[in-house]
Amino acid sequence: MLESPVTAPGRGTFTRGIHPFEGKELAADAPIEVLPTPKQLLLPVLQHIGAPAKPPPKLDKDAVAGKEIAGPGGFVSAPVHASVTGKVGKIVRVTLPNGRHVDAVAITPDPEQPTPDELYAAVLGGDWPATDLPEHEPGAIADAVKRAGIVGMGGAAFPTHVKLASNPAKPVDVVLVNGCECEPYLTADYRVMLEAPRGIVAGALLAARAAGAKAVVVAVETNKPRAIEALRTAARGTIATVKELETKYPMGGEKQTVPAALGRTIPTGGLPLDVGVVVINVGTALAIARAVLREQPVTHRVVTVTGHGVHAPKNLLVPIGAPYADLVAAAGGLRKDAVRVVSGGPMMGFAVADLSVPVTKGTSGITVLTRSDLAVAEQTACVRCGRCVDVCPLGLVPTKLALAARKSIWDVARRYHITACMECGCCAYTCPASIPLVQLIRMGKARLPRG
Amino acid sequence: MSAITITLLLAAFTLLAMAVVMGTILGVANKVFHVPVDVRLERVAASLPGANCGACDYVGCGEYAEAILVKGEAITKCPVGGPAVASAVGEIMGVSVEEAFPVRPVVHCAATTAQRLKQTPYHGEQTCNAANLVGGIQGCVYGCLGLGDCVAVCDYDAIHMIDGVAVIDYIKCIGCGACVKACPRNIISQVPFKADRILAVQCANKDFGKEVQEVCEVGCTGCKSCARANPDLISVVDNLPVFDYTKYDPRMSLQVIQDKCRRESMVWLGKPTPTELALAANETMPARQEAEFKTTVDQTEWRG
Amino acid sequence: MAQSDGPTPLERFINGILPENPVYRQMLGLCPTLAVTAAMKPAMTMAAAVLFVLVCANIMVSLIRHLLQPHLRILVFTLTIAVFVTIADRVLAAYVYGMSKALGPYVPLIIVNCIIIARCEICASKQGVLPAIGDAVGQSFGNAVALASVATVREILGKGTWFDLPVMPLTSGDYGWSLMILPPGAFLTLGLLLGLNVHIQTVQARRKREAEKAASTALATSA
Amino acid sequence: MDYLAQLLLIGLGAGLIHNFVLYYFVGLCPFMGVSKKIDMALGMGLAVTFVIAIASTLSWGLTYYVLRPGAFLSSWALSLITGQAGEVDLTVLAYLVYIFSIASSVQFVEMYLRKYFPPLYKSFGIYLPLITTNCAILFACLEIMKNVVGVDTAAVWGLDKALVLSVGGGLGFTLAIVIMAGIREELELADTPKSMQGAPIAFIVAGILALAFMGFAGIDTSLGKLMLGGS
Amino acid sequence: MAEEKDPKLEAPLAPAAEAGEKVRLPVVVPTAQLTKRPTGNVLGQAWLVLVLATVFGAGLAGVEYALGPIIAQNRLNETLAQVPSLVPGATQGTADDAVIEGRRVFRALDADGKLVGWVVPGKGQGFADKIELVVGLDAKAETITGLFVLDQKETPALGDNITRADFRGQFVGFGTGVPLDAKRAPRDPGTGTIQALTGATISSDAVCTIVNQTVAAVKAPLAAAASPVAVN
Amino acid sequence: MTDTTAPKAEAAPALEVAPSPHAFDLDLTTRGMMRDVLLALLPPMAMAIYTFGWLAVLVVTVTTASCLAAEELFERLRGSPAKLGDLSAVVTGVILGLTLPATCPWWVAMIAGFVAIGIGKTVFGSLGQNVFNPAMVGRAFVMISFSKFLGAPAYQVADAAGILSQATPLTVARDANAVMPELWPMFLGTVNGSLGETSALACLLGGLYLCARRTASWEIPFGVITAVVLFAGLTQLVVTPTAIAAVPALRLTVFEHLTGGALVFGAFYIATDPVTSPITGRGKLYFGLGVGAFVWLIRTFSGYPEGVMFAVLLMNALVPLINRGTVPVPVGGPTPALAKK
Repeated sequence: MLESPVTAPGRGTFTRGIHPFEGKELAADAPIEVLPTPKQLLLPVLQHIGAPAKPPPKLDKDAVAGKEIAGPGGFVSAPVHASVTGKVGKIVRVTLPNGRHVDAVAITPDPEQPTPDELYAAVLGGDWPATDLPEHEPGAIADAVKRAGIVGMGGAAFPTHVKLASNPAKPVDVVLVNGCECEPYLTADYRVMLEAPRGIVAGALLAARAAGAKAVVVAVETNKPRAIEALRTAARGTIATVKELETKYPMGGEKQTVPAALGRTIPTGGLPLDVGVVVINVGTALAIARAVLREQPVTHRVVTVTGHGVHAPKNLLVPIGAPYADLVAAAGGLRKDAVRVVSGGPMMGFAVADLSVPVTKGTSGITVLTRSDLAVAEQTACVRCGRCVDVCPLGLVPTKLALAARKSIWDVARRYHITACMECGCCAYTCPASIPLVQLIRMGKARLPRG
Repeated sequence: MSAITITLLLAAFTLLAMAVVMGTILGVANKVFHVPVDVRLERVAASLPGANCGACDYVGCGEYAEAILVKGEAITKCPVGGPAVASAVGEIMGVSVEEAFPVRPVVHCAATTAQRLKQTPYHGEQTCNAANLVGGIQGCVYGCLGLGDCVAVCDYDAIHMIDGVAVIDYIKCIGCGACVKACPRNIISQVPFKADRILAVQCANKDFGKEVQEVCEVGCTGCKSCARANPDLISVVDNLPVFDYTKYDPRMSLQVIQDKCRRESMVWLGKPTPTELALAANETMPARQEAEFKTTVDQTEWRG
Repeated sequence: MAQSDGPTPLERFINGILPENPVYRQMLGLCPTLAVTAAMKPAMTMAAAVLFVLVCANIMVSLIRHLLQPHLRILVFTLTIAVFVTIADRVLAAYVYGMSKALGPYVPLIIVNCIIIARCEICASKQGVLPAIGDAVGQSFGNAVALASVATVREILGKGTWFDLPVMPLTSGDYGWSLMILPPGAFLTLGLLLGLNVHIQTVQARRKREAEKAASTALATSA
Repeated sequence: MDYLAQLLLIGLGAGLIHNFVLYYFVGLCPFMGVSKKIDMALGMGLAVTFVIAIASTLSWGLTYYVLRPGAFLSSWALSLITGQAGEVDLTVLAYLVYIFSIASSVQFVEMYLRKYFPPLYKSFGIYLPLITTNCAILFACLEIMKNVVGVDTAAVWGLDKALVLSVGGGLGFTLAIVIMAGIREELELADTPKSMQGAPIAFIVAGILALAFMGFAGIDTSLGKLMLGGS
Repeated sequence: MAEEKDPKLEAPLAPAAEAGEKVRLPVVVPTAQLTKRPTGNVLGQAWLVLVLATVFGAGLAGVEYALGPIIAQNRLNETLAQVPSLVPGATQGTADDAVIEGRRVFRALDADGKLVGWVVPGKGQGFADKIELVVGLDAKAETITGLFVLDQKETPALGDNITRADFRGQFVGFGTGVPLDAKRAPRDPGTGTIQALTGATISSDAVCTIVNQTVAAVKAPLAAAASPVAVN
Repeated sequence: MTDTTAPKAEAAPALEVAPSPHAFDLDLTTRGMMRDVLLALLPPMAMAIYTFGWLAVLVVTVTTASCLAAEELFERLRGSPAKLGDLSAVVTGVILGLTLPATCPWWVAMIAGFVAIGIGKTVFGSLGQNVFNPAMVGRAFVMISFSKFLGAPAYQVADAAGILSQATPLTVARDANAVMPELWPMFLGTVNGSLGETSALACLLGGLYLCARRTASWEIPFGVITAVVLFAGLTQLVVTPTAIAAVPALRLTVFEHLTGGALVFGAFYIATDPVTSPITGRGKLYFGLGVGAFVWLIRTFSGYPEGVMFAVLLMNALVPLINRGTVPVPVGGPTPALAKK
């Protein structure tokens, strides 16, 4: 069923944006290692956008790795599976890095666990049949994705089956696999692209079939030549093509990747679906392949533990629910001058105060920053220099939005399109006056009166 | 006739003629261009306090007056004016007021900075609304952040940060509800004050007792002893006692509820007690504040 | 009827000077405050004209207040004021021609000076003749104080003189700050004086509060 | 050509160079009071321009035909009474007549709008009562009077010049108030010191604006020379 | 002390003190109470305005009757007071509206009542605002004998120097045949050059322009009017 | 408000929390931008010293010192700590000094500095809040107050045949009979005028550095110069001798406009002040065009020989309206709620 590959007509870049310090060399060459099984895991019932998963009224006393412990709480929702075999404890409340305060199921792992090699082979290794995939019904693929609890692994954690569900009103013709890991420091996606490229391609092809797309484009930034090479090799003989994009932040944002790779502009307030595109992260693609071909749910993911604040930056294969403290310990522990632990990358990640928080499906990395990474001048007044306008990838005026939000002047905030902001952080990165622009805009969006 | 007589005559006649012409035109126009207006609108608007605080969910008192007349909006929605205004408006509108109590805000957190545990230094915009978007500033995700957004919005100097927690000065408070809207953690709520002093819950943490103890020295653990003392009035929902203020009656034996509480979550709020008054004896009380722009001049519509 | 609960003549008088100063507190009558304050002489002439018009208009309105029809009220006020303004204008032109020329159109513009209409509306149309006179005189004095403050700053900085008498050699002749005599100087002076006024008010209020607080804590500790 | 140039100079003078607000300080109350939002300021400015045009037409007519010495109507009335030709000077009534016609026309416009254009009335009508006591209007009438009464016959203004002056002045007022509103909207976002907020800072802005407008001084002289010839 | 305390506290607490009282009111059926179309005689309601208008009109006419002549005289005096300084030899002046149709000029007379010159008012646009001045001419309107600025609002300390005697003095002696021109050059009656005030070229120029326009408009009629008088 | 701190139980490094992003461009600071401006002001400063000698040093020193003193004083009065370290007062002071003539008395320069900071900046709430360019407010204040000392006559101090005794090119242009100076000296800067403006070359050098560093937006100087070239060029095409006789400034050629006054200095250093110019590129272009148009209009027709100061102040006043008219549309079109309206 080979069809001629659709060329990706995008010009490979987008206007504005920034070139922050990359920091990828810290962990880029560290092969994925398997995290030793933690003493206790906490599985939050809400690891995605949408309704929380619902644990049954009476929890099973024993958890088996890969078995569902909480079912989906609605259409836009995803089930949660036990990531290890062990004893189920009480339901507790945890505060996730993004500030959400949710129920979590505690699991104490049994002493006997699969060896690291077995785990690696089950999740990442082995062969992935990218070129001769078994014929699956589109509906069956989406169903498998749903049952496996797959959500966007890039960080947003939107339930993937919702994207793949065919919608006659908005037909999909391209599946875009997002390999632009544009966040500084993070290398988890990069390692996955190097170590399981065929799995990614297979997952993408399955996703394309589920969504009814005719083409698959894998978009990777030019700073990852080895990943491009690996994916090109894996995609040979399939409808998938690899598109190189300029290295620039925030290339990984949907609103930048889609125009850069395909030349289609996503309308403000819209989704890639509005222009016939489904965007999935490379990790998500691999998870789809795993769910459909190996019928395994999301139990593990690759997390980069990096930054100048840890002794040995690493890429780790981690069971969902493992506490951050274990990951940091596996990376050699915090250094003396570490001051900020960030869940995710430094541009859009959330600072974490308490290392007992668990890894969720959306955790792409833990970046530990030192004082010298953060040395910023004292906040001064805005001098309207306009640098934020020069870098905003969406063409907004961040300073107006932020000041209007600070003073609660909502008509100005609306006039300058506050809701269009995607909080990529370019403006605050650039601001010479060190104004927390993103925080103010986020606050403004939260407080903006409706109507 | 002398020149002066003629000039006088002419001048008088000119003005008279002008007055007649203009008066006729305006008088006729007044009839022809007449637009019927509900006379009650002005009276309703006049009996509202004119603070334009927005507590009634309308932009200003004028809008609310219009809503009462046109949409039949409830007449009891003005917390500033309380029952007096409601009855005045009711009289104009010819409807009765069933029952109205003044509502005042209650802060559902009593933990001072020192009593809140697991705090982390925070860099960023120093307002509650902004800080609330950043996790981990303090262990309790329900409690007061202490950065004073409610203080900033209060036009009546009636709320203050005392030891890092918002405390309402019920003598100055007029119940406009601005603080209720400002609090990003929704720990301030409007409560009907059926007596000068009422009993209220001063905790908002819905977690289990042990988790509360981990993050707060004073927060409610959801032990339910208060609910056992008066099951009719108090129900425990999500590990937190909730008063049903419709059933609240100042004559109930309420002190026992407070005595039962093992933490410090049941508090009497409202008018100061004689002891408290003695402490503040010399402080002059400001007269009830009116909105600044409501000067005598403004009633005239005349500027220039 | 309204006399009993309305403010007394003396209260009206005192109110007008500072607590309800027409310019600084009520922001009324700003046009002349800016236009005629390049020097003290025209400013004081203007203040006198306002005093005359306001007193006469207040008396007149107070006398006929029972005859007023609500919808024609304003018209009557305006007519009354216009008559007295005309008289003031003519008197000035007849006896102080130079000043009359210097004030130019700003004498007739007293008609639309809102201080006067506001006082007719607020006080004279509701109260008897005596309070009305007290009010008129008080408000006029307040107005005069305001005019004098602006004119003093502008004349001293602009010409180095006060009432045309040399008082400040540093700013006389070529060294005068001509801008202060020109329109921008009027705006800037009034803006700064208004700001200063607000500043003084807030400082006073803060001092008062602090003093009370100190007193009450002292009491509390002693008790 | 010369005629048009004269009108242009009158309009330009009233609008920009001798701006009503920034040069003559008239119309300050609405300038300060209704300049917090651009939309409102624009509404106010246009309302003033409209009323000023009506009022100046009326007042010009009354001055020209009734009040000034030798005016057509007053002379005619005089001849009716005394039976012989002569002239009578009624200019003493001018202020009374002007304010009367301004107040009446404003009220008429208000009633008319309320009846036939309710939406317009809602957005526009609230300014009308404020306009009655807007000194800009009376000022325009007085300026016109200055050019009708007591000047050499050749220099007496017709309705055309009167209208150009008043509309030019009205538009100049609109320009000033809209600029002011823009700046004040911008200042909403700024951390102006507490004691300077509101009227004080508005006056400072007006002062600097007046300073900037001084740059136009002399343009009318030069243009006059260019278009009307030197001497 | 205690007595003072209570009222202070009572007032602000009033709303709270009402707490606990239930407010009950009789139920009345609400009816729309619309304003009625006004009726009655339009002018009848405005009787006060009519009366006032009449009284005020007559009153003002009275005021004008009393003060008008004084004001008119003030206006005249403004110019007449300058006549002796503007025209050499003149001791008094009289207004003359007849010489030029629609334009007032002043005759400058010596002690014997003999015409020795003319004083002509002029007006025009200056740098900041209108400039009003009077020009003194000799009897045949051939030479400028004086200049006085009645009213101006030029820039203080710069343009307003046009009122200074040394600037005005420059004009004396210029013939009316050559148009005047303000330049940054020394005064020269031959070419009509007036030395402009430093830094106030426009104001200086405006004065020249006004003088030129005034003189041009009156020269011929005045010369004509002067000749028969001179013969007499 | 200070950060809330609590003792940490573990000996591990004390962590802190903050909103994203957690990465910053460490090279960009407000202070750095001000330093850039000061660097760019070096060429005109050097040229001023070359042309006017110690007089230039005196004037600029006085304005800078008085701006700093005023900043310190007024900030104290406001009760906020003075931030002299951000260098903004120095920038204002140096620019202000360079816009005054060499013959400016020291006390006039001092008053200008105080007015610039006091009325131009502090009353609006200090750095970043002012609507009008502070240096231009200060200059306009003294320019009109003390025109005797600063206007055209001030330039003509009778020194020994130096540049100071010449009239400034634009003043010369006002006299139909006077001969305009040569272009080359005007370009190099060996003519009379305000300190910094005389040398178009030096201003161009510094200005291009500013634009290259992106501390100044190129749109503004581009707009200013385009508008002046356009208006002056068109005038050149249609102007007649009679017109020049009536309005002598009409004879100014494009190059005389560009080199004869403060145009280049104003275009690169004054109009580009970010605080008082529009925020978007399109807005900046309109702003520049407006400044240019006003400069031409005022130079040609008004009573003042030079128009840069008034033009900048006038356009400053229009900035909010320009901003309002140039709200950028986000990539992907306006937000749906707004698009419906």
